[in-house]
Amino acid sequence: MIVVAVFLAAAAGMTLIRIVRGPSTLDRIVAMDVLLAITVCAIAAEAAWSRDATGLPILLGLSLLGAVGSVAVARFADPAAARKSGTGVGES
Amino acid sequence: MAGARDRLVAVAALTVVWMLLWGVFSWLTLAGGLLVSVLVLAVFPLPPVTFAGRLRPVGLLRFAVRFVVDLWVASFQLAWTALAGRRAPRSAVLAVRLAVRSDLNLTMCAEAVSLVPGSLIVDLDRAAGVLYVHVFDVAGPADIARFRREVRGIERRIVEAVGSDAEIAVVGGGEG
Amino acid sequence: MLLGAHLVAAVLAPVLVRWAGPRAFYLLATVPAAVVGWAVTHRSGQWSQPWVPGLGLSLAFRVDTLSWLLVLLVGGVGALVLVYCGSYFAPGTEGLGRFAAVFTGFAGAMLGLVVSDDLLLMYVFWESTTVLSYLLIGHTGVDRPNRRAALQALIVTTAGGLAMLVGLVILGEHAGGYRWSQVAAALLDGPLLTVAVVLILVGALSKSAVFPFSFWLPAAMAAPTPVSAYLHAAAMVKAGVFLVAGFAPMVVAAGGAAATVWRVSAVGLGLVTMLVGGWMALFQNDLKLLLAYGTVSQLGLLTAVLGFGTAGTALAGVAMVVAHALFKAALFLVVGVIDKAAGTRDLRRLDGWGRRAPLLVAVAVPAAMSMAGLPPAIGFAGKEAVFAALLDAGVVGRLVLAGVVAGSVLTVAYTARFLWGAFAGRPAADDATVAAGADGSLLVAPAVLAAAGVAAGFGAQGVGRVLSPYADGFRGSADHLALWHGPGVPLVLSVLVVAGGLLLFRLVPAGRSGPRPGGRGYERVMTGTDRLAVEVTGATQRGSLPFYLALILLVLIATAGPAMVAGWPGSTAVRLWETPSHLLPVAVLIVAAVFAVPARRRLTAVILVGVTGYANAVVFLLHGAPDLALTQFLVETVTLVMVVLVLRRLPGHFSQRPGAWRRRIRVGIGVAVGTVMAGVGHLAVSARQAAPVSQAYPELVVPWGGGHNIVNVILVDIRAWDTMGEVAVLVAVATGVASLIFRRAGRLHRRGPVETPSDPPRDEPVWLMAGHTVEAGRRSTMVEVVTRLLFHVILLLSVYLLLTGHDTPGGGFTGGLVAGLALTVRYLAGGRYELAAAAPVDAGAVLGAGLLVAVGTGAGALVLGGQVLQSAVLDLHVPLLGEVHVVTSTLFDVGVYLIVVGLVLDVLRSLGAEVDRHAAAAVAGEPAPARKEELV
Amino acid sequence: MSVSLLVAVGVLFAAGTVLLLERTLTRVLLGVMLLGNGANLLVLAASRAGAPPIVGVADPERMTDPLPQAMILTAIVITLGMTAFLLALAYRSWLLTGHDEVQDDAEDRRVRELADRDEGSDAEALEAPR
Amino acid sequence: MGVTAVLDAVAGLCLLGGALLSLAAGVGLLRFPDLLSRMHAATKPQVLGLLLILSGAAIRLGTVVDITTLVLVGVFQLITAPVAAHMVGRAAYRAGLVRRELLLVDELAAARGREHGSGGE
Amino acid sequence: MTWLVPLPVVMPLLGAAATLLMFRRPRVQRAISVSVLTATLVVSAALLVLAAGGPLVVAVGGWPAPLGIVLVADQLATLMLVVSSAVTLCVLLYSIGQGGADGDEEHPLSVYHPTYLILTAGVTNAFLSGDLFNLYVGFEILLAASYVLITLGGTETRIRAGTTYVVVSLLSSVIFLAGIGLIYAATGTLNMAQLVERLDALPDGVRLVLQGMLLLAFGIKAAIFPLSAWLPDSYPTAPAPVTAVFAGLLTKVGVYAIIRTETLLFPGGRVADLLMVAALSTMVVGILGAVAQSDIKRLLSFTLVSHIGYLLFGVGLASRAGLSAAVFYTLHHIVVQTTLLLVAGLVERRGGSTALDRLGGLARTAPVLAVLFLLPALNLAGIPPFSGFLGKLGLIQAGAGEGSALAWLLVAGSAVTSLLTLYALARVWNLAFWRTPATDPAAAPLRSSRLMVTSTAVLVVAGMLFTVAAGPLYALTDTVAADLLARSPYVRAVLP
Ligand code: NA
Ligand code: NA
Repeated sequence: MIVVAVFLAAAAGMTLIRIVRGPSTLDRIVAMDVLLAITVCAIAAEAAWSRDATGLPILLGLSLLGAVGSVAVARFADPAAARKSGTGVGES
Repeated sequence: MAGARDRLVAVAALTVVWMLLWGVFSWLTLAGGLLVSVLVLAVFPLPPVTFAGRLRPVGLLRFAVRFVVDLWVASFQLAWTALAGRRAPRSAVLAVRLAVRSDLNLTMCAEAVSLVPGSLIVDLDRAAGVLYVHVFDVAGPADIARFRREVRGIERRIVEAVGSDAEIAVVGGGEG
Repeated sequence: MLLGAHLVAAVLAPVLVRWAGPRAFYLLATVPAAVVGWAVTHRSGQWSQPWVPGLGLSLAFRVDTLSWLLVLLVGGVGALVLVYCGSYFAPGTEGLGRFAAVFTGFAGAMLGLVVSDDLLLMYVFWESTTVLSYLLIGHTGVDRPNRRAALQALIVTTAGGLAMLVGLVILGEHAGGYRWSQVAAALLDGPLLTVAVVLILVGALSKSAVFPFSFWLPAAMAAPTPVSAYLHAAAMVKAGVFLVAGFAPMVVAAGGAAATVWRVSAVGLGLVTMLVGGWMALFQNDLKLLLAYGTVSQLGLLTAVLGFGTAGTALAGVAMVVAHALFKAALFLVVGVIDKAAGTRDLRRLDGWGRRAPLLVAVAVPAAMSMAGLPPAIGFAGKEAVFAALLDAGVVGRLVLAGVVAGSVLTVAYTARFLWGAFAGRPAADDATVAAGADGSLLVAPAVLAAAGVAAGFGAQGVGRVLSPYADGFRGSADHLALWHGPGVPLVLSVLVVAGGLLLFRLVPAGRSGPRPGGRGYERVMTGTDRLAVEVTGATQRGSLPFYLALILLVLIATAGPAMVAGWPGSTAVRLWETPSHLLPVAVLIVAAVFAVPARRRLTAVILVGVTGYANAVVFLLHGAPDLALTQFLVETVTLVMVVLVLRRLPGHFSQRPGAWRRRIRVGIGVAVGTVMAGVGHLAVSARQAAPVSQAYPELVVPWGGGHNIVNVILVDIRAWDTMGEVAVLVAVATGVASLIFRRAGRLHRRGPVETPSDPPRDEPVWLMAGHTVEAGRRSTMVEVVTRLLFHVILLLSVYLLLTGHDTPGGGFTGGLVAGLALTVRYLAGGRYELAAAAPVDAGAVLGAGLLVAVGTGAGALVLGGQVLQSAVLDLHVPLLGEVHVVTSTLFDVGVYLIVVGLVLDVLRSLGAEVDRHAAAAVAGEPAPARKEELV
Repeated sequence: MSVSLLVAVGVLFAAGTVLLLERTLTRVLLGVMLLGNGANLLVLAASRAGAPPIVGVADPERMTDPLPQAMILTAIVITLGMTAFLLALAYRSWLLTGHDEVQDDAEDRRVRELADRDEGSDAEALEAPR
Repeated sequence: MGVTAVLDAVAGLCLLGGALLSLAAGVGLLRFPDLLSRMHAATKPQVLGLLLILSGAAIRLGTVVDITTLVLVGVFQLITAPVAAHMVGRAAYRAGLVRRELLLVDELAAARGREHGSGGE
Repeated sequence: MTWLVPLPVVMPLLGAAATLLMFRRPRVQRAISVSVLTATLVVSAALLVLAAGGPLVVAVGGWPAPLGIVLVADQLATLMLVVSSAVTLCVLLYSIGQGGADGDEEHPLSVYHPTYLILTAGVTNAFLSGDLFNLYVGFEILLAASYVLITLGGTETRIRAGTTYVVVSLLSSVIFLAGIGLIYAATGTLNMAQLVERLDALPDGVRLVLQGMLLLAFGIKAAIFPLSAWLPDSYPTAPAPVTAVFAGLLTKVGVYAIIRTETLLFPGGRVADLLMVAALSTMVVGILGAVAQSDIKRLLSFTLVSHIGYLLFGVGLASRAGLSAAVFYTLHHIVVQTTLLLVAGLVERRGGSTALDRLGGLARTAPVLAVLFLLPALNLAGIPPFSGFLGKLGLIQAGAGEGSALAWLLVAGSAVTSLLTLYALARVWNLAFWRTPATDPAAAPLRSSRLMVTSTAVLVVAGMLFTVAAGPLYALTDTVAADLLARSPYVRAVLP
């Protein structure tokens, strides 16, 4: 179990690095998605470990709605204008 | 009458979800599920989903098994690439034209293709029924051709699992 | 009492004046006349009624010799001046009604002042006279000098008054009461008494325009002449004299340092004032100003004499009070007559009025003789008595006498100048317009006053007898008052004074323009105050939000920091972590928070802050708070969407960061705040001794609250009152968001679904209600289909969370958030038309309905006889379905659910749809700020 | 209270403070959010970690204190509302001025300038003697 | 007894595999050169990883109530993850965040070029 | 009769819900608001009468103290309730008279009514709450509503000013919340009556920290120097009725919280000197600010800050006389400050501005307005016989009774502040009411409706009533002060 925790922790750490480093907002969004997925994993793993199901409703919420944030960002990314001004998603 | 069928399907599907949420299979849950589903559908109406096909257990199973296998294989390939792989693998953006042009089919294929590692839907063209897929780790034209085949295979299995007879005919004809 | 009559009269005055014009003054004059009538028949009396016992303030009145005398003067002079006003003002003069009201009110206040038995009540009237005199001096306020003089008088006398108030409080608090008798009976001693005495004296001197407060009085001559006559002869300034006279017996009897200070100040300053005022009067060309300086001088004399504190000086002093009131009022009124007739008060331009108006001279001369201290007027008797009393008062007395004599010389001199200036000379031949002379009716009042002065002179012995009870309050005995004492030193002095005065008058050149009213000190103090105000305000009121916040945080550091260090527990068992698994989310949280600070892109910062939020949620979960975790996850998602909705319009980068040192300061403050908060957190937790109240909850929630999830039972039952307030907060902010975004208030209706999308193209399968309205480039079939499939599922989940919350994590908040996110998904997939189609209701109505349900549930319990927000648990047996467990607090949760949905819907309508519309309008050419950068 | 939570509280407050002291309203908003999270954690720290406070699932002895949770939940939702409002404020500010920076108060600046020039107040100037 | 132990072991393996895949995702996210590659790394091992961990949890928890919930979680994740990936991927492609030199073929560019005349890339 | 206790909160909230549902029908909204606030006033008055027999305590939801939330209607709370609901009612009438309907950008009524009612509910909740966290919620309610009201119409100045207000308030809320968290951490309870005993048991250092946090949070809301500078920057820009009700009430809620917590939770005057120093600097800096202003609304905002110093002075003395005077002065100040700002609104409509350099001659052109300004202005300046004088007198007496050097300094400071208040207001009179303006006001004056003038006049008269009824009122505040100092009546009522 410790191994599981360490793996997940390492994954989270690397994801966090990507969030901090970017370089683009979409990179960060992707990384945040991954972080949420890792969180889901961690919660489920914790539930499995402790045989405690109280966290499961959280998983329902996360799995159904966790992506809404990144969809919102992606939805309002305006590539045309971004390209025009030269300061779009790709900039760090 | 098609509308009524669609609505019944919707209520049934939602009731199933409701019962799964509660995890209790009792008359009370069933009644509650029916009530809430009807209520939700009445308060927030949406255009009915016209589901022309029907569920085919064999096709469904075949799709599921193949999907899981694909998932495993591709996942570990990708994981391997990530953990130990070379730097900067090449990729490609491919256009794949589907045989059945319904939105539902388009979406289900897109979902399935997306879920299988190594491919990502970059765009889709509903009028032409084309998926634009970003494919990871492509070495050459052979890979490209293989990939197109894979996508069509996925489509066929999906249609065989849930499609109407007419659609199955289309896929069957389009194969090859 | 008669005070009430004054009040009523004052209130009615404007009405009367409007109705009867200046003749109303005659009617008003009956009120003070009635006072005189009362005083003639009653020599003493008292009446009291508690007012504010908690402050020792009572409506206590009493009349003794001193106050009786002043009642007489205040009422008599008041009545006469009002009569004078009746002829003085032309009908239709602007602001006459107001003037009449204020004047009558002033007379009443003055009356109240002298008959108050309660020192605080006296202060009440004292300040009333100040304020009313401000209004009288300012008059119509059109002229700048009037306004300035009024303000000056107000500030100076109020300043003195406040000092006096403090002095009075010192005495009263010691004595345990504020009656004159109480204070006198339990007089304080020691240095505090000295302080009190000085403070009271400051009040008295400022009111009486004694040095160094003299300057306001001459300036106040800007007021209409009747005002000057009353305020500055009989009324306002006499208040100070009255106070000196009132306190003198007490203080002098107390002896010690206080008495010495009292004597030195009152007498010394009084003499200085007398001399300086007299000297200034001598050089005035404006008759009114001349009289005003004369008043200053006389008030100095009165203060010195009354403050001296022997029986003799006391009697002489009150006699002089009578004299001064009579002659000064008369003379002012005479000047008014001249001014009105001649159109000027400048003695250089007045010529030959003695011949033109012999009656006027007949009135003026006796009054002037009283002023100069010539027989047979009361002024002579008074002055003689002063000389005599001072002669009897040892070395100090003689020293004072020397001053008084010198002052008297000046008095004679300026009196001469007055008479000469007003009446001497030959009339100019062409001056026909004013030749009619003075209006006879105007002369009634001054004539009566002058006659009274002479009559009092002849009846000096009677006056003395009547006033002597006052002098009995002092040690020693007073000579009786008389017009003729026989030859003696006082008479010699009187002769010398007259001679010297006339000589001095001859020496002063006539046409020299006199010195202007002083008050440079006052000016300096006031401009200094103003400058100080500007400097202090400029230094503290920076107008900068970061500055204010930094100040608050510094106060936090400065107060909590040292207290924390002081209270640091000696030894506590500190755990490194709650559980080891805490460390991961905590680490993520820390890293994200730290990197959020320097981020230059808005979205980067937003995402990093979002990550801290998610990490926080995990901490909650690990801590044993699944409800919190669920809520935090959902809230964080909703927040991210909201932020993105706004940020899509804002520039992508933050503008320039502040300079390095500013940044360092900020970081410094931040680190300090963080340290302090963590420190106090440790401190508080280690101080815990008692078990928390929540320990009782686990066994109560099921039987009382009908639920297993304690947190939810707390929210909807145990502390539902909090939740009710919290949803009110949400309703308010939702309303606010809409009011900020919908540019015109009328467009608030757009919170409702006013827009109906166009029909979708025929040939296309329809997934959403308005999916086709999204511009082609942004549409995605995949998104539309999935939204279509999942929308109802999400709603189902929200209902599930709502219903199950009482027993497992969930509840109205989370349910509402999920439902709100369902709407968000619709909006993201199909745009603003889709949102309108998804929720065809007004967001405000949803909020209102939710609030109604939530609060109504609470109120319903009240109506049903329970406690507000009390819940009931019902276990029903339904055939076929089995046991149904219903808790009424679920209904409350439904209200909460609706409000949260309403909030999200409102935000989507505002920050989503309406901002879309702004953007579309901007594209269409409506002027809007240009976007410099895009969102991502 | 454990050191890890203390540190988290401290960092959240520190970072929140620095952002709060900025002029850009977006940053201020983020600062408020961080401070809110910090305060929530501080409240949470009043209780020891334990089992979720759900009767029947966990032993009451092992349960963590539910009362701070209720407080935090209220605070979270209130902060959500405030965030929405601040965002609207930032947007409105941008709409009107083209940026979301908090400017200094104009009246205060005027008084400050008077102070710098060693002058009296405007009101005083109006009635100054001539 | 034996059954429980076996189930626990299976569950443990599932968890371990899931964690490993998550780790791989993290590594890929960090190592891959451009956004789209990183997205492959990020979203895909996640799907299987998540499913594995959910299965592990289902085995460990073992009650109907929890299993149904976990099934729903899995299904929801399978449906929503591709949508998010699609939206981000589309935005990335349109924003030009694709490293062209790494692309062997770009049929979308060709299609867009046809559509917009010379306007495309 | 305890069922009456929650009504001052519940009724406005129900009213808010109803007005939200009726948002398209301004007339109905008005009718609802007026009747709800009238009912609140009546209930408050009834509670005041009932509270004379001892505090009325309600355990909300039937959860007995200290388990749940209690509402405590003691004499202090009910006094505040009566005065505040009277003031809110008058201001409501004034704003209705001011008119403005949807479509008028400055005064969107469909937002105004619900928000105003929520504000009222927040204020009453803060007064009634016997639970520390619920006090926080009460504050949040009134703050949230105030954020909306202060930015009403969304003009540039209002946004700028509103931002300052909102952000500072948010910081104070964070500090308050953290303070509550710490108090709970240290004591395990939120019930104020129970906190009495549990806080007493804490080590001094910890108590001091907790006290400091709460004082800081309330000090910001009450606008105590140096936490006060935000106020004059934000209040004056809002619509007149909003400024009026903010100035009159919101800071007083902070003061109320200070009085309540300092006497009940942290007695013993450990920070008395600190409070006194703060009081002095608040008075002096505030009034100097007023002197430096040339706009009536801003000037009044500074006098507001300054006079908070008076209240703090009384609290700092921590004696019965001091508290009694502070409570009395608080009640007085609510009414008079509100009145003056309403008058400022009338002035703005009559003269087109509140800037002194643009006004003039109002005493001649608008004599009624002149009277309406003069009386409360004198009252504020503490001119007898008005209530401002009585309150100030009480404070000076209490200060003299205490007799320490600092107390004497404050007595002097009070006197100076009073004088400068008079100076500032007299200057307003000189310039705006007496002086003939150099130029004609550019904008045609807006007519003030009869309702506006009447409601202002009612408040002016209410201010006078404080003088007439000062005897019984002061006796009441005296018993309030005694109860506050004794603490036991409160504790016994809540935890029998
Ligand atoms: Na209950
Ligand atoms: Na707040």
